Amino acid sequence: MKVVGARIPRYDGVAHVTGRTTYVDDVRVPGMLWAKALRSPHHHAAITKLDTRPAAELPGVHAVITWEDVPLLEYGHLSALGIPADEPLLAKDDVRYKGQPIALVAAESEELAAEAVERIEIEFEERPALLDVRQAFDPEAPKIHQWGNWYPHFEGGMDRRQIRKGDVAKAFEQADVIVQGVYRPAAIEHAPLETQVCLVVPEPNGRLTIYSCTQALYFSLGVVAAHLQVPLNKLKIVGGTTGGGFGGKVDTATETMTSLLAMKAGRPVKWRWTREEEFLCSSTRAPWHMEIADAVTKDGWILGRKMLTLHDSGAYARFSPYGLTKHSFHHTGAYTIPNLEFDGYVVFTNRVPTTAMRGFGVTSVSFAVETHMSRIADVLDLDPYEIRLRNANRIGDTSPNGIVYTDPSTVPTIQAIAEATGHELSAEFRTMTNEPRTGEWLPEHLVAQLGNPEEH
Amino acid sequence: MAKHRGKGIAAIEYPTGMNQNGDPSQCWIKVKPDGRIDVFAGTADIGNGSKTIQAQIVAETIGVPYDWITYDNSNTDSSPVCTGTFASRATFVAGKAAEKAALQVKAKILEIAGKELEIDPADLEIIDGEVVAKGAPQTRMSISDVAAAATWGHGELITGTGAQLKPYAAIVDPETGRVDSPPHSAISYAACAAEVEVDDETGEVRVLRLQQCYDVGRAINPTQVEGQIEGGAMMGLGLGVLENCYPYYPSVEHRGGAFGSYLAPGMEEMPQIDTILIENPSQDGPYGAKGIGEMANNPQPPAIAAAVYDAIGVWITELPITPERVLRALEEKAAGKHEPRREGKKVVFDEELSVNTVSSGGIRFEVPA
Amino acid sequence: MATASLAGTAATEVLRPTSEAEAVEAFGDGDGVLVVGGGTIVVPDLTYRRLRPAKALLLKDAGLSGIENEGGRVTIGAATPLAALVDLPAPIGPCAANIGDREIRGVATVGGNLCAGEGYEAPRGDLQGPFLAVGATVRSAGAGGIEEEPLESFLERRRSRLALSISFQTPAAGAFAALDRPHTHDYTALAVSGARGADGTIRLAATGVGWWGVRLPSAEAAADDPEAAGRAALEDVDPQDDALASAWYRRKVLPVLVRTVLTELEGVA
Amino acid sequence: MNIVVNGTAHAIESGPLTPLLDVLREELEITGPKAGCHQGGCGACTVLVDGEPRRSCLLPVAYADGAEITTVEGLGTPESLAPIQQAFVHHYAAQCGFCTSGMLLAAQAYLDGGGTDDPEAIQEALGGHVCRCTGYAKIVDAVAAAARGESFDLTQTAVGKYTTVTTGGAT
Repeated sequence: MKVVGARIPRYDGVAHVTGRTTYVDDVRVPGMLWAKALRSPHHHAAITKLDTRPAAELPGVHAVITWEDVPLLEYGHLSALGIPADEPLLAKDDVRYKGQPIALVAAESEELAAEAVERIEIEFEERPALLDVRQAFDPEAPKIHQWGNWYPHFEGGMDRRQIRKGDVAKAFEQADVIVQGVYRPAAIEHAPLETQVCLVVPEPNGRLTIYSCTQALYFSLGVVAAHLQVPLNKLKIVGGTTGGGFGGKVDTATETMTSLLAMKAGRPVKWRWTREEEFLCSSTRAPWHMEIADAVTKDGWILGRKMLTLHDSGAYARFSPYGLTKHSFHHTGAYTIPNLEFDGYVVFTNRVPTTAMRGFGVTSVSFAVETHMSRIADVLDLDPYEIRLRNANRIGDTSPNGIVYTDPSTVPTIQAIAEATGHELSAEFRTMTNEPRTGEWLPEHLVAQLGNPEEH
Repeated sequence: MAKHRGKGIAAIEYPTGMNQNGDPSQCWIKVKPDGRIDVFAGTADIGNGSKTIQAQIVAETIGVPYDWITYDNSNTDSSPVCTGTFASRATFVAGKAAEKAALQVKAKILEIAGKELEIDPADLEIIDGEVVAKGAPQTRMSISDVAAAATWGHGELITGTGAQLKPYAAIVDPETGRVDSPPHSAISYAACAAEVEVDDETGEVRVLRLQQCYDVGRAINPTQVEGQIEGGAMMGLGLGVLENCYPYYPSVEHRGGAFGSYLAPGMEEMPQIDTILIENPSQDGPYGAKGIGEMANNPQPPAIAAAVYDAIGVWITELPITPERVLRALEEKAAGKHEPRREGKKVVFDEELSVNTVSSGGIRFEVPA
Repeated sequence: MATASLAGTAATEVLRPTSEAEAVEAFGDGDGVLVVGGGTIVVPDLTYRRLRPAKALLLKDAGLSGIENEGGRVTIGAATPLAALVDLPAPIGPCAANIGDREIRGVATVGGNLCAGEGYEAPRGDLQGPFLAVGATVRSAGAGGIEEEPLESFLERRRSRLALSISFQTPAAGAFAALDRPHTHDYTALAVSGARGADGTIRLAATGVGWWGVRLPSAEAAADDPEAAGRAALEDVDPQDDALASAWYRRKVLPVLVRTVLTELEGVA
Repeated sequence: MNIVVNGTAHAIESGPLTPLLDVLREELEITGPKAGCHQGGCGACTVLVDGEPRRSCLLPVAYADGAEITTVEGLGTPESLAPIQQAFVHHYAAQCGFCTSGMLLAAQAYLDGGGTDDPEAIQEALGGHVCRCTGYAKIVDAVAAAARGESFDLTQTAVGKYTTVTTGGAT
């Protein structure tokens, strides 16, 4: 093999370093209009009045859209998986986060569009906001979502993602020590250097050409087609070159609304978010609340785990149910724990909806599980490398949801780091492998969880 | 009044492709009359380098030089379905589709060449852009000639398509979370050691060094893998000690609306980053590759948290580990309030953060004694 | 012609004086006039429509740039870029070097920094601290004509004045301490400047603990004992929360920086 | 107002307060400089103004009146890359590429000023530029290599300075 494994330069490297790569904002078409959005100034409020006429009447304004202009107002990020939708493309009766789009204007210049937005007459009746996921379940918590304060549509009508494996009660009974902790990673802005942007050109044949920074051309194609209620051949998404994404550009944040403006104006329209909009109005990585209790033996075997996760979804569901499920499947980290009881909730709050970001669903649980592991090692006065190696995933072990591991590398990666850092491992940990468990590596509590890797 | 150093370790795993599958990627390839190869796929390159990776896979699979490949992912008219560039799937899933399409192209080239050379295609192979008879290397035909023969002689288009899909793994048991088929077809692993320096008066944490090992399955392009890992390391450093959309979470006050008030890592925070790649091949990925793009920012925060504990003896489990959180934790420690509660065999940390403290009558986290 | 600028500047009258006298006249009483020094603070505010001035006064060609040193008395023109200050003695040089990056320092001006927008979400005027510490005076124009006054009083009314120059006597010793966070990206959360005059008097000032730079008179009074001075400094400030740091944290760290500065001053003969 | 961009003179119609970035991108349709923030915070718009690196989003075009501007398009062409552009290709210093043109011009100014391969000096010179993809390591390597006057193989990328590859399976 010569090409695979070779250090070939980027396919688009020369274009990047000469400024020739064409990003969406670099596309030039004649007659283009600029879009600007009216966004909610409140975290939670009813919309009591909305009059866009003063904006529409401004000379140079060619289109104004509100929720009334959207053929299918609610289409969820996970609708393709049969999961119901909860978020209107443009706010209708109420706003549930500061920055939520309510109306858009397309005008001859960006300045004029901004001026037109300022002319829209709107009134609100503020409502109490819910911000702390831990208080969402309290009887006196404000009700902020049509489905209740947490997502109720998991399989079987469940209001939470559950994992049950083995016998947790027995594990905690047998434990020498139970270590309990709480872990709370923060909301993170994707902050790609290219902000959200799209340009929609109505074509003479009735199609729309959508220049998009999406990370997912076909996913966005489906989302726009659904909102517009048109077949896929009415739309052409042009993209494939994105100025950074990190998960935030799977949201299809601009394409549909800009398409509606272009259709209404009959002219090309560009909507480019400012950096401030990107920071304050675009979706973020979710903040998570995780509580872990581990049943541990004094020599460092983890017999069982109980875990509660509250996933701060922000105002709407978006991808959060997917993210929480992924989170639950990986809540044992790189280790094999045979007895599990996991409960996770997607909780709504009055902040910008959270979405996928690099490591979606797992970055959070990796932080929780690994910090917890270090704590357990400290509480038991054990070597932090060796307690990890002891519990490491091995070939033939099973995941929280019963999948058999076929190529786990917890063992060699930790051994490599031990060697690199000069951390001395005792002989048994230095020489162990990821091969199926036998002998001292197969204590009684791990026998029942074993699966057959050949059947995977 | 001092700076303290500490070390920490973390080990992680991460799935490749969408968690429950059901996420197709497709590729189609056509060969020009001179043998040069056009690849069409719908995979957005968000900087991850998927254009390069898929072009490499196609060149390797067919057996032609890399610079014979043009790659077009520019629009949904010419490119077939790709669910998208997320879930670390651009190499693992979309790259596999490219490999499959390339295998079809290779078979078609050998079929046409077989007709021209009057040799069973099974007895032909492709080496460096030439079709060569196995065991009789003097019998050969360039792919350019094969493509010309297909176009002008046989009236055929050399083309290939490939689609990669693992069917959606439905959760059949909402009680236990069990699925009806394996939801992730490869898992990648990594370990990370962090070294930090903590100023116990200002609370500032500096990450001095990150040593990381990733099982990448197969490094299709080692430089691009390093690029993902180094970039991920800085993003992980941001998660660990800098970045926060809501500095007063759960409050929404004082959000930063500029790079001046949202602390994305800068060049001056860059620690020494050492990267070790292990190639433990996956069963399903192209050439054994796994996906490591996303996980690259996962191991640093817990390694940093453990290193901070090693340095100053306090556990900070709310991210990021800001100077303020360091000072507050040190103050609690000095007041004897940082120790976990011990009750029987229970060792309970962070009670002030728990739902058991903060919720009133809503939700509880019950742990058997 | 296409324009991507959000700024509503088409209606703004742009004034481009070519001398100090022209600048003073153009500024008048300052009513409705936006002064553009280097533009690093006000241009984004124009772009984001937070400023929509009737008039904009561009200082670049007004001849207000330059540094003069006459027997230790240093005078800096208001339109002097920060890059020209980085080699000045502490606390001014190190503070200037800590602002933005090379590109920002190349255009941002002393006057713009002294007149920076107030408050915790805005970029602070980092140089206010060191200039307070060296007892600088500001020469400015506006209603009532050209006046020279101590920086303290100028800061109170800086939004209605056109800064022309700032002067100070080079201190016998100076020191500057700021939080060691990634400064090229974030605004300064907290910094302390100190200077010892020829007569041995110590002056201290801070930025990041109030709406603009403040003197720390209580700390100065206790300057003989750096620890005590650090604690005393808390009496002089009223910090608030912002995106970078809380009031709690600022109060916690201010004494550390005051002590650091005083200790450094002690060490400088 | 008049400016010279990459050797070509242009009469400017935009208002004097219009940021140079918007003049370049929208009036002159020179799109190499990127609008990453319009706040001066990211460096994606950096160009050379009379040889000095400047955030073009912060500079009213009136302040560039009469100046010679160099954008990434003026550094080198695909057929004839400047050494710093070659260094970025060889060292894989660009991923998504959106920060790259600003980064390149800051690097060019650093090199023009006699910058060395000292990593700390490079970090100081380029430290105001945000890159969210690379983690900066390969950017620093590229600038250092260019400062050393190395020549660059554009058919393959450099081996990472601190990388070990263990091939052939883990167990």
